[in-house]
Amino acid sequence: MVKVRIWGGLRVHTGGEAEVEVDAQDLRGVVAALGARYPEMKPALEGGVSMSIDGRLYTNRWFEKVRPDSEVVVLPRIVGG
Amino acid sequence: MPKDIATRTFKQVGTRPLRPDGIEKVTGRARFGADFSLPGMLVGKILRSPHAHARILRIDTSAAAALPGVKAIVTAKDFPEADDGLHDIRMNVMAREKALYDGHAVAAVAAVSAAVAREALRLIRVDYEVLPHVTDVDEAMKPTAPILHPHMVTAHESPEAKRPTNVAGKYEFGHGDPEAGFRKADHVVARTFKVEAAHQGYIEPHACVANITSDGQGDLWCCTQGHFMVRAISAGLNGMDLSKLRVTASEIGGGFGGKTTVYIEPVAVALSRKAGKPVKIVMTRDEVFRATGPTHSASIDVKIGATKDGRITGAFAELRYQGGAFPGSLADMGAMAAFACYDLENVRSIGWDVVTNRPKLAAYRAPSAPAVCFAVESVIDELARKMGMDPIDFRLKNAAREGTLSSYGPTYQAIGLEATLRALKAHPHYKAPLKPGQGRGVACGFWFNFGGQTCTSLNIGLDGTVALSVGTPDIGGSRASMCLMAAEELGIPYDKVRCIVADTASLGYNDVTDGSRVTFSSGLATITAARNAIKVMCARAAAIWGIPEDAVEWVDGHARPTGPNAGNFPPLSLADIAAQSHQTGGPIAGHCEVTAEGAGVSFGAHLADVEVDRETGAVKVLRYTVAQDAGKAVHPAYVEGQYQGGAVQGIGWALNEEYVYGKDGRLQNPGFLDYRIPVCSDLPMIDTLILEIPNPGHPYGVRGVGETPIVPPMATIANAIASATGVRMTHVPMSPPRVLKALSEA
Amino acid sequence: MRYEAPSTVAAAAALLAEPGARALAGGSDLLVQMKSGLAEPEIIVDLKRIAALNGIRETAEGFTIGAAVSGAALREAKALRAAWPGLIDGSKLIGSTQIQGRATIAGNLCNASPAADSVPAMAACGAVAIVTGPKGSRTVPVEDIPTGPGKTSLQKGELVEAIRLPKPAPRTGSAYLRFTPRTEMDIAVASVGIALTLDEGGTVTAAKVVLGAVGPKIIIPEAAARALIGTKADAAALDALAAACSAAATPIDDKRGTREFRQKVVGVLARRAAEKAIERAKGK
Amino acid sequence: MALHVKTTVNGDSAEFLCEPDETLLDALRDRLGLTGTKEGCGTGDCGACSVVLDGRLVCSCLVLAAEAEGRSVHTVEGMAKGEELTTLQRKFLEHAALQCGVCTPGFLVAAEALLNRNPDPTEEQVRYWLAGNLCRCTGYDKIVRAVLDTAREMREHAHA
Repeated sequence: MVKVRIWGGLRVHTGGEAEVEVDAQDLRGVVAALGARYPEMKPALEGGVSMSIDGRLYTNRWFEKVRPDSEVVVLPRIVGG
Repeated sequence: MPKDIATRTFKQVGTRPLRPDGIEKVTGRARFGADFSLPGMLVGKILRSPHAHARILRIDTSAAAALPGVKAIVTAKDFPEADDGLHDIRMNVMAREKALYDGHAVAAVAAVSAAVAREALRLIRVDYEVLPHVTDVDEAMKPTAPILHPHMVTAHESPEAKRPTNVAGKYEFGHGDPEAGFRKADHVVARTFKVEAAHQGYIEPHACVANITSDGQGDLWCCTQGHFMVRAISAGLNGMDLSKLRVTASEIGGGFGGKTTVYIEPVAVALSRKAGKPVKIVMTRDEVFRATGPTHSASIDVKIGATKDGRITGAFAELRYQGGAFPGSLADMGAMAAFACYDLENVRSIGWDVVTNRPKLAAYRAPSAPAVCFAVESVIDELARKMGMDPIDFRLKNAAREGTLSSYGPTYQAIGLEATLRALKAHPHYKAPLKPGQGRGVACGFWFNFGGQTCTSLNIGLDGTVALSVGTPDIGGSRASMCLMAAEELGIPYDKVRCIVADTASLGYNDVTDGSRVTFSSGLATITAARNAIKVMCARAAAIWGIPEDAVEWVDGHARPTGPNAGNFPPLSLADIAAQSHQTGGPIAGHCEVTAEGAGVSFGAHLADVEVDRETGAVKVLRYTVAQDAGKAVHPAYVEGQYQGGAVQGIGWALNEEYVYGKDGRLQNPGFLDYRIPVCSDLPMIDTLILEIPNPGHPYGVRGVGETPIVPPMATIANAIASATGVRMTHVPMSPPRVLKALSEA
Repeated sequence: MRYEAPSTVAAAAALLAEPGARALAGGSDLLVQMKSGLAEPEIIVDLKRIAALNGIRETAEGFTIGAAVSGAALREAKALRAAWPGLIDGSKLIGSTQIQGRATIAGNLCNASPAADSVPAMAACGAVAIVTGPKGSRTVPVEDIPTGPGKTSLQKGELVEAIRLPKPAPRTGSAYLRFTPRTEMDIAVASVGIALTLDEGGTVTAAKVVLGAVGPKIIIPEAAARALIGTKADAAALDALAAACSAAATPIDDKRGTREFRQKVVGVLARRAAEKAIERAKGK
Repeated sequence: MALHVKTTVNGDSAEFLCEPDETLLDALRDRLGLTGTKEGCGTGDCGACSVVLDGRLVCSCLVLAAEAEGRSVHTVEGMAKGEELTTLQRKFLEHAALQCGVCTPGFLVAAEALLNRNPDPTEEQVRYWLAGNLCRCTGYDKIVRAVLDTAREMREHAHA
């Protein structure tokens, strides 16, 4: 299990929880687990999110590993100019 | 972190060679978007709504179609709806049921000349039902506001809020309890700020040439920050197969985020296919201002409390951003960036994404961060003044550092904010004397930066020179940086490498040139491609020598035998190996396809001296210094250029740049005369301090540098004005009428 | 549409009498208007091929500036610059270096923008326009040419052939100041042209104060001139001047500035312009 | 009705047909294929279309093509002689005075016109002369340095 911190806007779907625990080995697993538990969160997750693992930002990597002690944060998709 | 980054000495990276595209650009031979032509080419022009908000009842193109010389006309009907994720952009490229802003495209023609095309536009009759409009963000949020999209509800908001609204989304970040933090504070400052929308203001208007045949194949040339993105959207909107549309990026005359999307390209494709001829569309400046992406405009509340010894106890910000007629004002990014510079126990930021009757927002350099930085850094400055603390010391005391839990969620790795602030404090500028009427301001800023999908190909010629193909348009000298990194890695001279931006058929997909990503991502891919080519060359040398591949190493541009059993062979240079390549297994190339991650966040701090004319409200910038962490400056002259250019764009926004809408919802200043970007005589030299705190996510330690420089200037100038006058400006731009009004009310 | 480049003033006047004809001097307004669709002339009458309109003539009475003389050429005319520096202050602010290479003060006058930079300067210096038309020539004070935004008192077929300025009386100084948000490339938000003459003791004996961009056309407030005349332009007189200018201004709110701002700033500019004119009158 | 215009461009005689309302900029680009001169605004506000017409720096977007009859036009294409760049062009490269480069032709033509007139301009003179040329990438710093350095080198060569 890994603790996943989610941004405020999505907390409306978790009953206000800022951090939830999911069973996942990589970023794809994190997204899948969140979507399965909170179907209303799915559109936001599928619309594209960025993820941070231990302070490093990922935008497109399904297979990046997460460990039980990883700091995982789900963020809106980072954009740039 | 690769062990060698911090200690590695570079031979070429960090030098300042001339750029490979330089001579073309100083002789007028470089071909920008509008410089392409094809035989038999038609001129395309677009009819735009004069109304801010209107239902389109009927479009009658019959008279235009009958005009001799008109070869094709398209309207929204030519871009049928599909469930393909392109809904908003399809509607922005060509208005459907409603025109949503002054300048929204409603029809387009292709004709034998510009004059005929213009005449044809006049002959297209559009019946509008004019609707009430709204262009201000606070007005648009009111329950009584005209609604742009009847089906829009607020995303990420509790179910009871689900009624038609202009509020597309709510985003919230932070940790702790700001209210509890304020109770612990000795000083609390709360203010509301307004920031008007700015335009990227690239000098080159959007331009493209499409040449599409009736079977849905063809070519598109255009000025863009991302030709793969142009291909995806243009093919998507026209129902074409991706691979049948080849897009070639021309030289690009500035973008700053404004060319990360499409406006005219799908229209040119549609017209060309319909007309059976090449079609060129070039926007006028008026169209650029009315119809392409400016930034959000914003209304922001900030409240920060601190103890008298200078420790921030609580911080709160609420951001209301309008991003034009479609969701995506980037209030989410703004809310994330709001307090990213600080190590805070109690922090919350809320962002509201709002739609109004204005053109759809496009990214502009660190999109969303400058406005909120203006608000937050103004309050930080006011607090420092209140407690009599040096503004840099106050920031240092609360600065985010490695291990800080950021306000937006992740815990920071190694970051350069403290070093940047210290460098600025040690700079002679910080201690230089000021005259009466002058003031000095400081502010710091943050941007995320990212990597993204990247594909690079490096081909070694028989003569030992290198042709490098990247898929990221060069917007500010990146080809020079790519050549430097390839040369460094291969151990050959810089001028033995030529870098080009390859078309969409010649390379795998590349994300857009944005997010300060190119030197980082394409650089990483170039280094990897070079390393892959080196592997091939080592294998060839091993075969030539008849020794195992792992007994060959690459040093200073040569393959050398290494290890106890390798034998004693004279080293083979890259040119030696290349010259024999046709006999040793064929062409030598290195490729890299990667999703680059680990771009590393970026911090900068700016320092400005200004003089305020108290009788007219005019603000003159006397001196300006930028300090920013570059990770590693590959070509320092172009890093300085990014710092200087970004700072000056920020200064322009701070002082004069704004979208002015009339009561009729029409843009009042769609030209460079009244949309006032800084001119040469407005400015001093811009001093730069490049810090190099290596990014562990890049083989050379590179961090993106392009965006962060626009983040601090508005706050820096505001703080300098406060220092000069004692008056706190809360509305950007701080134009003379606003400054004079604030002075007279003080 | 036709393009004509006559070689005489008479031929130009005849062409301008035709329907839809527009005079082209520097073109820096006309071409912009054509591009935006504001002007759709049927005949463009290029005045620059008329030799008589291309020079600056100095006589004992004054200076005659041909309608086709560019701002850049005007700045290079040393005697004119020495006599009426206020005129040059105004003309050189019309646009960039590039615009200076084309734009003319006669064109600036006939374009009739309330914010035209050279017009308050010309009017303060006592300039008159030589107007030629089908019925011959007449002389008109420049302040009587524009009648409102984009409108002039010129009759069909008439053109401004030249601008004429007198020789300044001894100890005369002139200046023009405008306010713009940027240092260059802007339209005046408020502006003031001043010309004044001192006696040997430094008392102002004559003054003309002209305000730009604070009304539908230039404003010449008598009270402003009266505030200076008979004084040594001391602080009290300058304050009175500023107050008179602010009071006379009738500006609007628009994208370039607020009413309140223009009213305030026009007074500030008047004071500063007067100080500059006085320095010049004193030969500093 | 199309007009037949005979003119001189960069020292060579040139002729073209144009519409009466066609600008010199459009004629240079579309009739003569000289696309080095750029259109940034079409209203004289950005300087990207700067050319020298009979010795005067102008915006070619505000000149009718027909006005070029019998006159002499100098554009960015007329600066380098064969392989040899002018000092100004070289200094723009050495100082990294361009990023995207679309404003560069206009800046070069304008700065050359300044240096022809004033071989020793101050920084302020350079800044005001070039105020009609907009650059959005560089913040002008390196452009001003390149022009000042060109003036310095040209003066040194003149004295040598």
